[in-house]
Amino acid sequence: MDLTFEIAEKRVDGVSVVTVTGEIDVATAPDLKECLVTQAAEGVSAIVVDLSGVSFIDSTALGVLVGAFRRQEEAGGTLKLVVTEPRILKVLEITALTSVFPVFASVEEAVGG
Amino acid sequence: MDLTFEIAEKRVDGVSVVTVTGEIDVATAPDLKECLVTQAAEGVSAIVVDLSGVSFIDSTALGVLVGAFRRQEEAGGTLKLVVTEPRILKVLEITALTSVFPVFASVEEAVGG
Amino acid sequence: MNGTVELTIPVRSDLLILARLTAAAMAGRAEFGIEDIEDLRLVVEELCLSVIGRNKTGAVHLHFTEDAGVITVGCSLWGEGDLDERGEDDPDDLSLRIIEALVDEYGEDMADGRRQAWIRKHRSKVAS
Amino acid sequence: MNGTVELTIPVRSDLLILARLTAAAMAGRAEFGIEDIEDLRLVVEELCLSVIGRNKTGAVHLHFTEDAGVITVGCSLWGEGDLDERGEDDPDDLSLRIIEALVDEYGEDMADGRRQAWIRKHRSKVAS
Ligand SMILES: Nc1ncnc2c1ncn2[C@@H]1O[C@H](COP(=O)(O)OP(=O)(O)O)[C@@H](O)[C@H]1O
Ligand SMILES: Nc1ncnc2c1ncn2[C@@H]1O[C@H](COP(=O)(O)OP(=O)(O)O)[C@@H](O)[C@H]1O
Repeated sequence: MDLTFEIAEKRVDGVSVVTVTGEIDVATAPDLKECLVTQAAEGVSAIVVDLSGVSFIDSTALGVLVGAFRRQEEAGGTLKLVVTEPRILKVLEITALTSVFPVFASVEEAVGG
Repeated sequence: MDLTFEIAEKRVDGVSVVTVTGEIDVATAPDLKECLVTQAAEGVSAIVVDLSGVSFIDSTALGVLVGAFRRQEEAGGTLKLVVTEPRILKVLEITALTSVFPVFASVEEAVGG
Repeated sequence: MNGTVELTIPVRSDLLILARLTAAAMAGRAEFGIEDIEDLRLVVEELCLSVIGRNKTGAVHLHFTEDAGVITVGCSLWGEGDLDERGEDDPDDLSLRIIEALVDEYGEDMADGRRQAWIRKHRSKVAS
Repeated sequence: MNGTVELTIPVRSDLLILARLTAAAMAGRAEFGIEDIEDLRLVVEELCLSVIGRNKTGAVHLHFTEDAGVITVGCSLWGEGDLDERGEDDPDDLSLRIIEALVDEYGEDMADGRRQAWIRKHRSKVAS
């Protein structure tokens, strides 16, 4: 049982990289949403959400990511995901969200790609 | 949540060292008991139970250790514990069992002492 | 009652983890593989979320049974629910897709006069 | 009901871990320190063991409440219990010593016509 959940933000080559660690569920998804809403409000155009350290993701969390993706699209910006855990990739696949989000295997590829 | 529980036996300088890993509770204590009863039946005179890798111990497990200690005493043998986790030491202290068991900080000390 | 675990948790987001933990512990004890356990953890979360919907009060009642490598989880809402004004980020459709993909059977029925949603998952042949 | 978690588990040793997990998760959410959480995990196990005694059938019913850094856990036995022939390794005395050492208050009362044992633990001032 790992109750640690963390969100860290940094800038890499002008791209905002949001690194999430732990379980994103109905209890922690609001924190992620707040972070992404703030970035949109600040006019950040390129966002990469790094889910490499995420061990669990539920529909609430996916909803937050889809919402942020749409806001970025409407504003002419981008939102990309970094996914390395097969488990998280599986959840994106069964929800057909791999065809919505650009998914990368590393932050370097996401920032460069 | 760690459901792994393991008991390993080895001989060190003629002493039987029983290494327990994981949580010893009402579900796993019977395995430890079986191991210790078998050793007593085989006439093993010196037993060291290494609890360094134990993260949880309940009264059922303590009862098994006390029972084995008494059997060893009656047979003229010994049973010593190796405890490194402060948490496990705390449980032995609040149950006054530190005055029953010889407790050592390492297998080397227990085998030599 | 024998063999059944029942869990009631208030409709308060930060305790749903208890439903996941219970599902994982039961599946672990029933020797489900890691992949199956992770599937079940997610499915139970989604089952709760779909039953809770926009309710912000009341309690979620779950019951878990395990029999010969088959785990069944039923979920219903207890108590009157005040509705939340959420609306945005409504992930019902996502919940359903996840449940459909990861369980062997799912459905709704009436139990003790209450609408209950349930899922059923078999242990995979080869523990993964 | 609101704010209370209820858990019913069959008197079958390998599921008591659910009671410990529930206690730990509630204490974690209530920002208890690690030492307090470990104390509570052990205490809840001992509470269940003392209520179960030598019963080998029936179910243990637990309810957990948390309020302002104080966790209360009540435990009672549901259903008729067939007695086990154990006798050896009877750790009742050890259970009591552990409970006494690690909780702030404990006792027994009647709840819903059933004898219930309960413990109460406050979050330590300094998270340890
Ligand atoms: N495959 C999908 N692609 C896009 N959106 C989806 C998909 N499946 C579900 N959705 C829904 O889209 C929602 C996100 O949109 P929302 O947060 O309402 O955006 P906004 O409020 O910015 O319009 C998610 O909660 C989700 O339920
Ligand atoms: N401080 C203590 N010292 C010794 N024994 C204790 C102590 N506290 C409790 N006991 C009891 O002693 C029991 C172990 O004895 P038991 O298993 O009956 O041995 P045997 O069956 O070999 O006589 C434990 O279950 C425990 O309840």
